[in-house]
Amino acid sequence: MSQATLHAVQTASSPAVAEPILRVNNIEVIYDHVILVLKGVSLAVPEGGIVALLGANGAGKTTTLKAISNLLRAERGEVTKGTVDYNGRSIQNLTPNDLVKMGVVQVMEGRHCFGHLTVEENLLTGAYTRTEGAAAVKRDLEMVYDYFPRLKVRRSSQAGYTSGGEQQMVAIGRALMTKPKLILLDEPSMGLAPQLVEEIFEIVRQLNQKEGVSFLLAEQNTTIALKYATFGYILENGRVVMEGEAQRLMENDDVKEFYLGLAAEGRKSFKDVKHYRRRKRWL
Amino acid sequence: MSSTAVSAASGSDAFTADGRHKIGGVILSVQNISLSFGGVRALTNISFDVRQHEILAIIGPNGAGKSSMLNVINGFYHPQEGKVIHKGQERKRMRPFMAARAGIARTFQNIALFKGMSALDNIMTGRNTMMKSGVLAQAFYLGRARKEETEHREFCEKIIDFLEIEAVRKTPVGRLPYGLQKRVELGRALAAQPEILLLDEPMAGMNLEEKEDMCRFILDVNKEFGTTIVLIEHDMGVVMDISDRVVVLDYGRKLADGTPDEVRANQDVIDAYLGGGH
Amino acid sequence: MDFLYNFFISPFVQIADSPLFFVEVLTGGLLSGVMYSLVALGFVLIFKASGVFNFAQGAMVLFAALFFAGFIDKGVPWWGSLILTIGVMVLLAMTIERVVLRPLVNQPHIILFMATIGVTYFLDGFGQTVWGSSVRVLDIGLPQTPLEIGGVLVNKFDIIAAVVAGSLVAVLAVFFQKTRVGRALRAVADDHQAALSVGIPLKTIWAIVWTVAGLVGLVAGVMWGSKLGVQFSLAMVALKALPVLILGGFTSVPGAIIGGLIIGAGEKVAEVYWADAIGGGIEDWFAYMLALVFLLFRPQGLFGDKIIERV
Amino acid sequence: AQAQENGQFVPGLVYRTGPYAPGGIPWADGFADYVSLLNARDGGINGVPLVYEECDTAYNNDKGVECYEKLKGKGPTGGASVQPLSTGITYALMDRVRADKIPMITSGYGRADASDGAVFEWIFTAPVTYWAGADAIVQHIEAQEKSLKGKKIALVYHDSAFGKEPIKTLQALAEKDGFKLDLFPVPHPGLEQKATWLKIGRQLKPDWVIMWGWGVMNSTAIKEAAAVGFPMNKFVGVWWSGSEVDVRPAGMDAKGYLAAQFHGAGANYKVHEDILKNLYEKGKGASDRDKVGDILYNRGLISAVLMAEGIRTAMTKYGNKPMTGEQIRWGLENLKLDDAALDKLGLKGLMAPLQLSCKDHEGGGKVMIQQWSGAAWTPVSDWITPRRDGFLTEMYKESAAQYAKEKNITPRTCN
Amino acid sequence: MLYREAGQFKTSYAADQQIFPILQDRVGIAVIAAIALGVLPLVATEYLTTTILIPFLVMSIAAIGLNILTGYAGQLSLGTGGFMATGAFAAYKLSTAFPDLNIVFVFLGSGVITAFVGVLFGIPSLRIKGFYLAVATLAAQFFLLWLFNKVPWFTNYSSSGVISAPPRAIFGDIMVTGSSAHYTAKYLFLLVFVGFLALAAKNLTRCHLGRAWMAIRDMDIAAEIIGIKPLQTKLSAFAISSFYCGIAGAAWAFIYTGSVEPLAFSIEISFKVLFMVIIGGLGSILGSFLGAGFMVLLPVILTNAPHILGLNIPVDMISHLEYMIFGALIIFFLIVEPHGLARLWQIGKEKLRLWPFPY
Ligand SMILES: Nc1ncnc2c1ncn2[C@@H]1O[C@H](COP(=O)(O)OP(=O)(O)OP(=O)(O)O)[C@@H](O)[C@H]1O
Ligand SMILES: Nc1ncnc2c1ncn2[C@@H]1O[C@H](COP(=O)(O)OP(=O)(O)OP(=O)(O)O)[C@@H](O)[C@H]1O
Ligand SMILES: [Mg+2]
Ligand SMILES: [Mg+2]
Repeated sequence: MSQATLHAVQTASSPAVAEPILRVNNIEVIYDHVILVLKGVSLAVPEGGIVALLGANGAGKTTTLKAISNLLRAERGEVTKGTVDYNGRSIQNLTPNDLVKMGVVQVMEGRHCFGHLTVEENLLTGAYTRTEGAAAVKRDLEMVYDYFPRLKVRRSSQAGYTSGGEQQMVAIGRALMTKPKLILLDEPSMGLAPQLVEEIFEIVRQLNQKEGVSFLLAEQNTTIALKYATFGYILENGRVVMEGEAQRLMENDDVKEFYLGLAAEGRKSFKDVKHYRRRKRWL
Repeated sequence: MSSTAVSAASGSDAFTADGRHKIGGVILSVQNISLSFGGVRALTNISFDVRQHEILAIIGPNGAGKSSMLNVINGFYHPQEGKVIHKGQERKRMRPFMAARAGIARTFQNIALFKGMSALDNIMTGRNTMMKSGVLAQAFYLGRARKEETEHREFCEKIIDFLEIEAVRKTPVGRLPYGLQKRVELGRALAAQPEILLLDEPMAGMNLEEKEDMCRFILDVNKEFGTTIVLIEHDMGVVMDISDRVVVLDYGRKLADGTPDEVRANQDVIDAYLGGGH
Repeated sequence: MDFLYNFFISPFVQIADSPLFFVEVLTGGLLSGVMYSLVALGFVLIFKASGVFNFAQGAMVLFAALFFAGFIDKGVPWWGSLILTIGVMVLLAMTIERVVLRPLVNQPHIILFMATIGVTYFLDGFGQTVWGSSVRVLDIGLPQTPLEIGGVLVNKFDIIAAVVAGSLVAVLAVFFQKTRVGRALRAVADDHQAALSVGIPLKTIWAIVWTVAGLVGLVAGVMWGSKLGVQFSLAMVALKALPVLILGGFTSVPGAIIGGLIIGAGEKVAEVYWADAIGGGIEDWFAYMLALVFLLFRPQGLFGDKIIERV
Repeated sequence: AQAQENGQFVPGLVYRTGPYAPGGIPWADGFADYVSLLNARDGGINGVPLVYEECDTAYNNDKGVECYEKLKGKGPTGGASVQPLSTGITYALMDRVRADKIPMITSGYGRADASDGAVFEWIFTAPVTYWAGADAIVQHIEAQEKSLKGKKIALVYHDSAFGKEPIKTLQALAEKDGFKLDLFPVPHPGLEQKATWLKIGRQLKPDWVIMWGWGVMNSTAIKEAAAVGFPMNKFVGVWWSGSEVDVRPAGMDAKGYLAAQFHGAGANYKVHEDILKNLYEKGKGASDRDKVGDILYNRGLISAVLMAEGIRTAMTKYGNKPMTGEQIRWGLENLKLDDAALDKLGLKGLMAPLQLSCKDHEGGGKVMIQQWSGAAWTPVSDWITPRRDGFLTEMYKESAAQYAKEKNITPRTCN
Repeated sequence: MLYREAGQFKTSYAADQQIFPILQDRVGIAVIAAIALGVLPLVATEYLTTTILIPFLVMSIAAIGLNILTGYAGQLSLGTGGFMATGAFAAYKLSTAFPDLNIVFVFLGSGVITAFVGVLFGIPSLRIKGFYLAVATLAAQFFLLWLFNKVPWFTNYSSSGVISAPPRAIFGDIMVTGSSAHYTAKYLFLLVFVGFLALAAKNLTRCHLGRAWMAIRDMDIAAEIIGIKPLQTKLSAFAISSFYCGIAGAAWAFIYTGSVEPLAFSIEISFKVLFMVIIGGLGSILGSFLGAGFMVLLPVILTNAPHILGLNIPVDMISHLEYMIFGALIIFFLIVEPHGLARLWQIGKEKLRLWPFPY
């Protein structure tokens, strides 16, 4: 990647210098008034960067993303502390609609397609906030179809009846249709065939480099996430326990062992993993 | 529990060296299944066998028809052509609950837990088919009902320990993170003590560590109870490591069928599915 | 035996020896069915656009009619009252969105359904507090006189109603299927959260739908109002619309009309020819039974979206 | 406050809301106005002020019960007489008033056989019952048609306890006078009657239609009748189907429509003068000035009169203080409203004379037929006396006896 | 930390499977029972008993019934009124046909009869779902009412179509129905009934039948795939739910109003009960009571409030306001806690557990 972005990354971790496109400051999230989930998460996404958000199940990745895109309220959750700034401006009390207009869009975990709409209609709903007129929308639609030829085949069938992976593609394509500047990707690789996973991350890279779209992606597939990301945060039940540039993280032994499965003696077969290895926690 | 496994293993010739049940004869075979929805041909003339005690993986690109295949096996989809032969007898248009009662349990790709219920209750429902006490007995929690409840509760607790979800026993599953939900779902399937266990992408959305645990569970189940396992998974690492045989589907067709190594070597499979990465 | 005769033979005998009367009953039924459709349309709109079964539709019909008639009684010319009432309905829609729907976003449908029942109560109370509970005669000069066409007696008024309903349906159907907003509406119905996530502004969307539903309610209110006089009972026409709704399908605009026709004709014919066999006053439940029978064959109603069953 | 303690408490179970409010409101106004008149003009009854409290039943049975329970305890002597203004509520209260010893006056509604005071000790049906009404209507029709032999009469009725009341009588009469009776139930609320009227107007084509309707059902029926071209002057409604609110929404269609009444229409009676003078001049009226004298208003007024005169009569025996339920019952059973008395009350011509007794809780009230001119109700018959002796009274007895058996009540002996 | 489970360890699953595993809850229940049985009968006036307590109990039964069907089995129903009517008329026929049949059995019998009717109208539920089913159940509502209205046999050929409760006694001489029955006797009789029914419901919902219902409710396809028979389960829900509604109807006719015509069980009742269930909390027995309490009390309070406050508002205005406030409150509660009063109570408890810490 270019020097410029690399520089951005380094500063991202150390605040106050050149403002990143997204800055999350020590936020705390509570569900149902009682369940405390995020206990002060801070992170930053540099302009044109790809930042990975890693962590076990229940660490709070999805919650973090929803806190940013303001989808929490719909889950009876609320941000009780901290701030979220986009381009240096607080976005906590904007509606998701405003955010999308400003170029922040989330791809929700677990698809959430509009079951009764056809695949194509699903994609078109993504263009709801667009104003450049039909032509531009049409072009992007074609773009999405290039990315996911499979969708073109199924374009006229109801999304509710498409396969898991197809739905995942629809969800991502739908987000792309909003012409975003910052995409919050929640588990993009989930349920996708290997080569498709590669493709998706290739798409991410393309958008990032060609169109300068920034990404914050919550991903379980650490290997590939770190391969494409410039910077990474690791979440453990509601706290950031580790952060750093992708390469550095990849070199970190703990990460190697617990997230990449590369123990000293190299990758070992799932068959041989000894049972229920107690996790080493950073707290 | 591995200890018991070992003791089970020792001596008897029904077991392999590492204490697994020896792979036996064909327990379920699908023959020339064709399934289509309106225009979409989800499956065309698919045949393969599932052998007792084996771990069979089904892989293939998205939309290849893997989940549909499982749906056919447990009677949720009714193929236009072909038949499913379970334990030597052909199954005519059967309803899903019959499959369940015949010992075929499964988990789902898009988690299908009972959102309003606690993890424990979800797992208990897995044993509903075995509970017999009548309405009145239940209404006044008389002997039989009480006895049943406690017995089955104990079994479910075993599973809960096994899957390490004691902590969230009483939590409504809706609130659990994705990964744990997948585990609870597995628990629900196990509770039925099935002969055949169909798993649809059990490790989707898990990080490595959790995948390792999940593999462990699957292997242990197979070892412990000799449960036959049919598994859909996109993580080649997992598939190649833990499965005895692999069936590869590609847009409704069967591409290949063999041991992991054979499949890995198969050029069509590489082109259609594995891609450069592997 | 006697029953069997009354049930299986005599109705057809009757039809046979005065076919003209049968035609009359049929047309009468079809036309009054259209009046139901007018109300059913309101339900369809909101269900289709937010998955909410808006119980308040009946109340909205009464509410709109009350205000319209009220203004006229106050001496405002009818077009003036119309404008004012439209204003009121818009206001109402926005209030409902702000006070009821927004806080309940992404809640299960039954909860929203419940909330609309709350709205119903409120509107019933509010409308009557403002305008009182006594009957208001609403005469916007629609002709009431019966006329004979080839020996068949039909009511001018009903024909007008039919035309109105027909055109409403045409417009709305296009709106939903073809326009961008229409698509967004259907998306919202499927998944509030996802709709939010792609930037569909529920706020405006809902305000729009409820306004439109309110206006449809107004039309229905005026029609029914000038038929019965504007009074509390108007709210009850909703009950007549429900079977129409399920028969046509909650999500189908044209379904509302077809459903209305089937129900209307069916219940009238039944009441006239089968009442002797099973006793009169069967209209009430017959409509529902009829709908039920159809549902057994098409659980989503004649034209409703298929209920997606997938694992 | 003074009044509160030692006044006569008067409970008012009315309905100014709900689907039947349009009919309930004028009745309630009439009742309220007469009570206020007594207070304003004569300072109550023999100096005992009346303390009136309304409770809204919305014409709904359990709400009615709740109202009754709420009001029956108030005042020094409790709600010592009650008028539920709904046949449904009447039924719901029947047991309770017996237990509570509170007379229940059901003027022109409720249960006809309750006229048999021997069994229904606590219920008063004065001045007329539905059965009497039905008989009177048939008498009128007979008068028009000379003979009823082979005539076709249709009954369109509200499919409820109220609507079913006349059926028995009409069937008996059909038997007796040899006319053919067809029944057309209309389910509540009665918005939809096309089928019914197509059948009546285009197929059956009866000589007369009698209607036992209430609420929106009435105006709808009249409209539909007109729509199938049924002649209005062959269409008679019971008194609950014969008020302004029923005919006005139907517009000119209703011109010529007939209705049976047990009291006159219009505000040109002495009592109305007083009401206007003592209340409306001072802006204390319950209703709009121009609604005074409406059919239902007058009915409410008359119901109030019956109660008031019952109390007045009771005081002649028990002295001028608030009366208890039992005392009022005595009063009612000894109530005698002859022309002189009516004249004194300024009701001359508004209602027919009547006299109650232990046996007879109906009191021989009369019925007249009125016609809607498009603007007002005008009498088209003089007072008709229902054929009680030898006919209705027998039916009352019979039916009452059965009730007594069911409830194992032993009828008292009147003498 | 007033309310805490901590420290109350369960040594056996049996112990953990008690209805109220937590001590504080058990105490609470005991206290409530004591008040209901011991205190209220002594202090409650006739007005209080007949217009609040009794209807509250009756409606609670109905609410439990509907909650089983809608809250637990997820089958939305608007036929409650019809089923209650069935119960009422069944009870009437039973008690008049067999005059010396004990009233307890009359009630149970009417429940059973209603259960059958319920099953009949439940059959479509196999195919029809959600609001479609709800509207379809209206068919039951209207048809049943019409039936009782039309067929004179049900009312023993009373000309008016109104039935009134024959006087019946328990333990030989304690009148519990009819005009001569004392209101306290009625109340206690009903209370005991409710107690048993509630207990039974609670038990059912936590045994395998209950789990089957909930499974169907939450995801019927998945439920079927893991071996739960949809039709059986749904019908059982309809049967038991109707059983409760039937008894509620009988109690309504025999103990509350004393006489009914079919119209008394009109669609309004169906909705009322539905509110109770939703306001109280779907899938919660406690909720059924809370909901019933809310729905019975609120109107009474609202109608009497002006008097209490010494305001002099005309009755029509009062009941219009009543409507408005009532509607507003429903919405308000739904917004505060969509899962109903029961859930509110639960959250309250959780807060108590954390108290004095916010979370
Ligand atoms: N709607 C909710 N109500 C209550 N608790 C919730 C809710 N959603 C999530 N949680 C809790 O918040 C915690 C974090 O959940 P979250 O989904 O953010 O984790 P995650 O990192 O996305 O896990 P996964 O990788 O499985 O998606 C979990 O422990 C979960 O129990
Ligand atoms: N009920 C249905 N109606 C219509 N089409 C269906 C239905 N079920 C599956 N399909 C289609 O059949 C094809 C196979 O679907 P299936 O879910 O089996 O794919 P899959 O192999 O599971 O893919 P993935 O790995 O993404 O889950 C897909 O194209 C899907 O759109
Ligand atoms: Mg997540
Ligand atoms: Mg799949």
